[in-house]
Amino acid sequence: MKVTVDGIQVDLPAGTSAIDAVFHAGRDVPYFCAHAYLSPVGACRMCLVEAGTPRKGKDGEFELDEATGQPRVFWMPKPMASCTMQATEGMHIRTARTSDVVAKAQAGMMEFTLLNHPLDCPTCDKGGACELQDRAFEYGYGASRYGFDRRHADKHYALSDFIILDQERCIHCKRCVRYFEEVPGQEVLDFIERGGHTFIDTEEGGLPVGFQGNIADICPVGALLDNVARFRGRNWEYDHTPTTCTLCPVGCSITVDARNGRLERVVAGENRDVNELWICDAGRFGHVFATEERLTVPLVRVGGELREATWDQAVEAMRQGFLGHGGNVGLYLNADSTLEEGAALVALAEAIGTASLDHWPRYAHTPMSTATLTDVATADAVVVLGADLGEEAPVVELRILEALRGGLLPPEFAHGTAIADLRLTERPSRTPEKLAVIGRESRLWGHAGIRVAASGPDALTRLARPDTPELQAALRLLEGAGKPVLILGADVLNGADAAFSAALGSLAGRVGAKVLALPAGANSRGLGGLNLVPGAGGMPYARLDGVGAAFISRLDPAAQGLPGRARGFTVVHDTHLTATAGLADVVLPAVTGYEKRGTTINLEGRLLPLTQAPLRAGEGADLIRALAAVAEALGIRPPVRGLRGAQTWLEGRYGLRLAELPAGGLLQPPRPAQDAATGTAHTPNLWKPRMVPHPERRGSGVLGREARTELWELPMAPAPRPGGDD
Amino acid sequence: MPDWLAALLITLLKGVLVALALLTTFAYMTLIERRLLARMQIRHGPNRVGPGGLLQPLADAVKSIFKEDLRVTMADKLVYTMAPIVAIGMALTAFGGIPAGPPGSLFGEDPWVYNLDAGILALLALTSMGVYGIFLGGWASGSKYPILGGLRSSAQMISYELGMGLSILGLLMLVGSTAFVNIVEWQAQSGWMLLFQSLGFALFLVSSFAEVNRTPFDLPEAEQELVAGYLTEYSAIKWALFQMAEYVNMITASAIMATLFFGGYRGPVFLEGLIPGISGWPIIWLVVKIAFFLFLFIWVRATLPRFRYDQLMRFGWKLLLPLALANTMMTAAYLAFARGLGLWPLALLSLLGLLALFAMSDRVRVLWNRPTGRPHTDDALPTRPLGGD
Amino acid sequence: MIAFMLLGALALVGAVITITARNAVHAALGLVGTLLSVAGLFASLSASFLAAIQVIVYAGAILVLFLFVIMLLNANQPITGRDPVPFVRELAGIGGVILAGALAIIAFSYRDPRPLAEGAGALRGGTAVAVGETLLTRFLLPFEAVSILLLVAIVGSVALVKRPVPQPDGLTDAEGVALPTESPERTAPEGGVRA
Amino acid sequence: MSVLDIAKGMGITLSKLFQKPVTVSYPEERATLQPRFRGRHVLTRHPAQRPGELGLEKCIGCSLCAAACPAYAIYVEAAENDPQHPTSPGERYAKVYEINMLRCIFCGLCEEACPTGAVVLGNEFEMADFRYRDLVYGKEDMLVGVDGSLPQRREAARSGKPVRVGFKVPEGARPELEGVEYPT
Repeated sequence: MKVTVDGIQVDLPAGTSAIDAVFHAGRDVPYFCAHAYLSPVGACRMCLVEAGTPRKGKDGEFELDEATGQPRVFWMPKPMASCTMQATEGMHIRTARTSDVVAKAQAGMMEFTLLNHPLDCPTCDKGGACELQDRAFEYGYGASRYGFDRRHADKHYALSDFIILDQERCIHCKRCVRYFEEVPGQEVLDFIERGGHTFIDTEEGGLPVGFQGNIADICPVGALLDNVARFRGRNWEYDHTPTTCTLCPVGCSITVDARNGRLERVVAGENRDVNELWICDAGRFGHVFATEERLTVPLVRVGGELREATWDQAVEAMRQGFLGHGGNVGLYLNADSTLEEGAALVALAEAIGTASLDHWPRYAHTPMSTATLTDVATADAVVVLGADLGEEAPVVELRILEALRGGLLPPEFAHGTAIADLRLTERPSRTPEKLAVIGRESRLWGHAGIRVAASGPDALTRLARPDTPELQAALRLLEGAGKPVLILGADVLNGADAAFSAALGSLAGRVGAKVLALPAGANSRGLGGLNLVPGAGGMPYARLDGVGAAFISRLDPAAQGLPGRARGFTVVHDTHLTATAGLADVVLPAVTGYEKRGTTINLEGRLLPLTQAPLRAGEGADLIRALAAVAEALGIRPPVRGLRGAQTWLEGRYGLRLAELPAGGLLQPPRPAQDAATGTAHTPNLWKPRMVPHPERRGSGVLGREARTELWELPMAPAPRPGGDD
Repeated sequence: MPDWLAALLITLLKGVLVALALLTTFAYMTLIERRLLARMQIRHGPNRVGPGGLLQPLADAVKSIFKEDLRVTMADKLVYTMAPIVAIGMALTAFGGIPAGPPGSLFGEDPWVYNLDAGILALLALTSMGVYGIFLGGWASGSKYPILGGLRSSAQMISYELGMGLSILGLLMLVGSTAFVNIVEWQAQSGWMLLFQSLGFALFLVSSFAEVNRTPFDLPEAEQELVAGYLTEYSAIKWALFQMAEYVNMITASAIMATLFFGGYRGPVFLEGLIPGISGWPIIWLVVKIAFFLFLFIWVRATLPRFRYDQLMRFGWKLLLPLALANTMMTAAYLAFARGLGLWPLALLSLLGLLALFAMSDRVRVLWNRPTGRPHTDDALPTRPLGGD
Repeated sequence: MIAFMLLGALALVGAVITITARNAVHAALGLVGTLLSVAGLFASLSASFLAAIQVIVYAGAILVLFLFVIMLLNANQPITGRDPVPFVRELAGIGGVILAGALAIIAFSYRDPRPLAEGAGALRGGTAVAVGETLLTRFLLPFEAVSILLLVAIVGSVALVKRPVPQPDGLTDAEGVALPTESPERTAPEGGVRA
Repeated sequence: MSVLDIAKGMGITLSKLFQKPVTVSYPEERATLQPRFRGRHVLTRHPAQRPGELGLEKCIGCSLCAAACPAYAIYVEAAENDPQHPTSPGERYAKVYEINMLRCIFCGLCEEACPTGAVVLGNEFEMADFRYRDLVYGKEDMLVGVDGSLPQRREAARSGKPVRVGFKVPEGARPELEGVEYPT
């Protein structure tokens, strides 16, 4: 299909919207309401273009222009909204660049849009990253001709704990309304009143928890704002670090916004294969732990009390503590650690000769996953078995809902994801009969056509040999589908073993289903692949009191009701003074997942890069460096001394090339998982207590004048007291 | 006490006294220069230390002495340390040969520290050694700007020493002696040498400015282009020694000019009519004349900008040296062929030469303002639009 | 006598430094020391005019020029590595032997230089008058010969240094483009900037 | 530049020698400044609602001054106003407003950038101090009504005398400097 935009001819697939044709040709059109993953509605009328098509005569041929011999273009009498107009064969499009009519129409639209806008950009958190600001600058007149009072409405009140609404700033693009209806399938927000009195609000008494934060991202103006990041900084002041979220195994792409070493905001990044453009509320708002009450220096127990120390003192204390334990040392790390950190730990364990190494959370046995998230989104039948997706992997829930909506993945153009996908419709019809949920009640039940209450690993056997009509319906759904996907959660995986894996394999093979077993931790799949589990005679994490000395990285067994100390000597490497750290002999400061470089493997086996955000972490060190300190204390040369060394180690042993990953990550072939008893069950819980933001606690990072400038003052003889005669 | 020991002690005492006098003069010279410059620029100048700023030299001295003595890594240590000592040593020594009065007028002793027959020649030799201080200081600093300053100063010194020496040849021919006392006494007999050698005096004055590195010839220490030239790497007392040498050289140059052209330690004879014997007062007259020339030095500094370096060299070689030669030839010719006419026609001749030079000064200027040997290629030069970039 | 011994020793020390110093500037300074010591010797012999001239001309001008060139060419680096001239050591050895032989011959065949006694007598006192008279009467011819030699040297060096002025091909000087004299429209104002 | 010109120049310098110097003996006498002289910043306030009260601060903590600052001398941290006792009109105010006077180049771009006219460059320039930390001026040092700079106020507190600024502005402070008065 040939389309001409401002004289540039582009070749496009049929069904493309005119706005995508314009952007594909490298031209620009302002727009507010269109959005890549939402249905086009033509609400804002900014994307006006002039369009014209050739006409076919009675003979079925294009009518030709006598002068040129080319097909004659019949221009539409008025500018058209390009986001809702489909480009057709031979269409001609003129943007504001070549058409004065369009330029004037767009400027006029901008004038209307700004008619009631309060223009409080200096106070608005969106200022600097505001689409309305940018487009008004690029396409507006610069001054309004309407001198009357502006409409007044409710300003800055909280829709929920996380979202602030300013009705005056709203330009009625309806993105937020469509988002809730189309993506998480929740009808909560809507336009109220009509005409100039229209405003956005909810009658539900708040917004549903789960995915509400995304509306702050997609709002083109400052009407819906992130309450956690409210007034924390201006958009141009943030250091933007694109990285990967490590709170759950999905591995969403996020951008970490930091200012002055404090993490102030997390916004979603786009990864078409993983999270599209949506992240969950925990990932967006649950970041406050990265800046609050952090451990910044090592602590050493002196006389029964933890005292601040230097790293040298900590290493010396560890040297004393490890004496006499020989190889009887346990090494435990959190399953959201990177592959490189895992490699460093495995290499050190081999150097010490200990079999007690473990990561947590994990399952004793994880069946092989073969499905990707794209498989989930395009499946024609999904059976969720024993999973509470809201706690385990929230974005998988969105991908399932995408499958119920028709499994339409937006096309890609030269400018990226299509801005207006005309196949998407407002208030889409869903097909709940394609989803079966077997397990405890969860948020997904509301969308499922088949709901079975079940628990434990026998849910699978019951599905294979259905004993109730609902289970029979679920099995029929699987058997009748072309591309079914079976999703397994913690409830069934906690008790899984090799027999379970075999039963699953036979069922999946029989119905032709792909399997997605949700890993317990963010990088459990990667760390399991490194065989980072207790070997013969080694103590698993749950029995770390069985080893003589233990090194525990960012785990809190004491808070889980597990033994919090090794028999003899305990080193804890953590970002906060947790209950376990309170029991330890030496506490080393750690860094959060936002401050790491490295690689993680998400639930579908995709390698995703982590980058380091500039956060103030004191003397906190990542696991690789902490393990180097441990190795020094043990008197051995650390086998892996840095990120590059860990990557070389991984490449040498597993052939993983981590140095240059493509932007969207790299899918790894599934690997058979290890068997190693855990000794305890994993209960998924997304929101950890430290992640809950307390606005009243989010004080200024600025200290008093004395403390603030002490660090960068020149060493001087005793500083003169203010007021003294210097 | 044997005679020779007494003579030695007295000479030593005189030397020490002269050195002290010179250094004190130097110290207050800095203050006076700063105050005068300030007043010529409608400012006050230093007036904070002591009454009217009178203790400023003391404060400066204390500061110079107690400042940290920098050690430059790339410096040639021995030469670096020796250079200021050479400079000040030569400067102080040079003054000792200037008579402050007739023989035996200082409590029965001669009012000079040493007396060489060579007189003015010995002084020229000593001052020509003074350039080593600057020159070696610049080289020994082991740094770029100082060595540039050193090179400049050596080239300048050589160039202007020639003109300086030649410009007094006429004078020496007239007197027939190089000893200062003889020159002064000759002037007491025949009138100030200024009258008979006005052209020579003008040349000598200009050369003196160049020799003591004063504006407009202070290129070795040009702040704008060379970051103070040979002084860049010096600090504290070594720096102060260089400054001392400059000012002592200034005083010496003033004294030489006074002695050679302005009757030296003798006052003007016509004042005898007012106060009999006034022209014979020792020392006073010399001091007055020195003070006048020092003021001239300051005055010129307050007025004239610095030469460009190529102008400086062209001025020295193309104007000063030929004129000095011409002056010598003229005087020699006069003495050889027209001695019988007395001295006044020579005075007239010299004055006419000077006036002609002044009258032609606009045309003569081309000599040092026009670069030679290179055709004007302005048209071929890449042009750049005016205004900043 | 004491002064003579002291100055002689200083002159020798300076000469040794001149030869042995690895740094060209130090060598030149050693030479300055020697020259100054010789000037001192002159002075101690009451030849103050000669002493002054020695200092002015040699120490004050010629060696300054030496140093100038050394510094300008940055030739003060220590000489290391192989000698650039072949057989320089051998040649130097031969020269040294010849010099030593000549010195020996002079020393052993020393006699009072009679023909110069007259000049020495005339120079007694060493004032400018005496020196001038001697040079321009008794030794006029050698004096003029030397001055002509110097003149030739100066002319020769100027000829060597002068850069050829490029001439347009096929044009005689008369036809060539004359260097523009100061044309009025080109005259920059006083202190005007010339790029 | 003939000799005559040199003589003329010498004559000028000599005549200036006898002229009265124009120098102001600064600490003893007040220096005369023009109103447009750019010195230490002042954070202005809106007019008070009732006499005797302090007006609301004009600064709304928008950080535009920090963005405009070429020397990165300004640091702003905003917070939400307490609706009962607002610090500034609107929802947002500057909780922390600091200017590092050591970095500041007094270019006035912050003043140009300010949408509310809150930060204005006053005429005070006497800020020399001994420690880095004392040259980071906060709101308490710059809000209108604060006389003198930090060292001057310290000296005044020590000696018990009011702050004496060392300059005068005969034409009075600029109109933008609401509520600021300088000696005339």
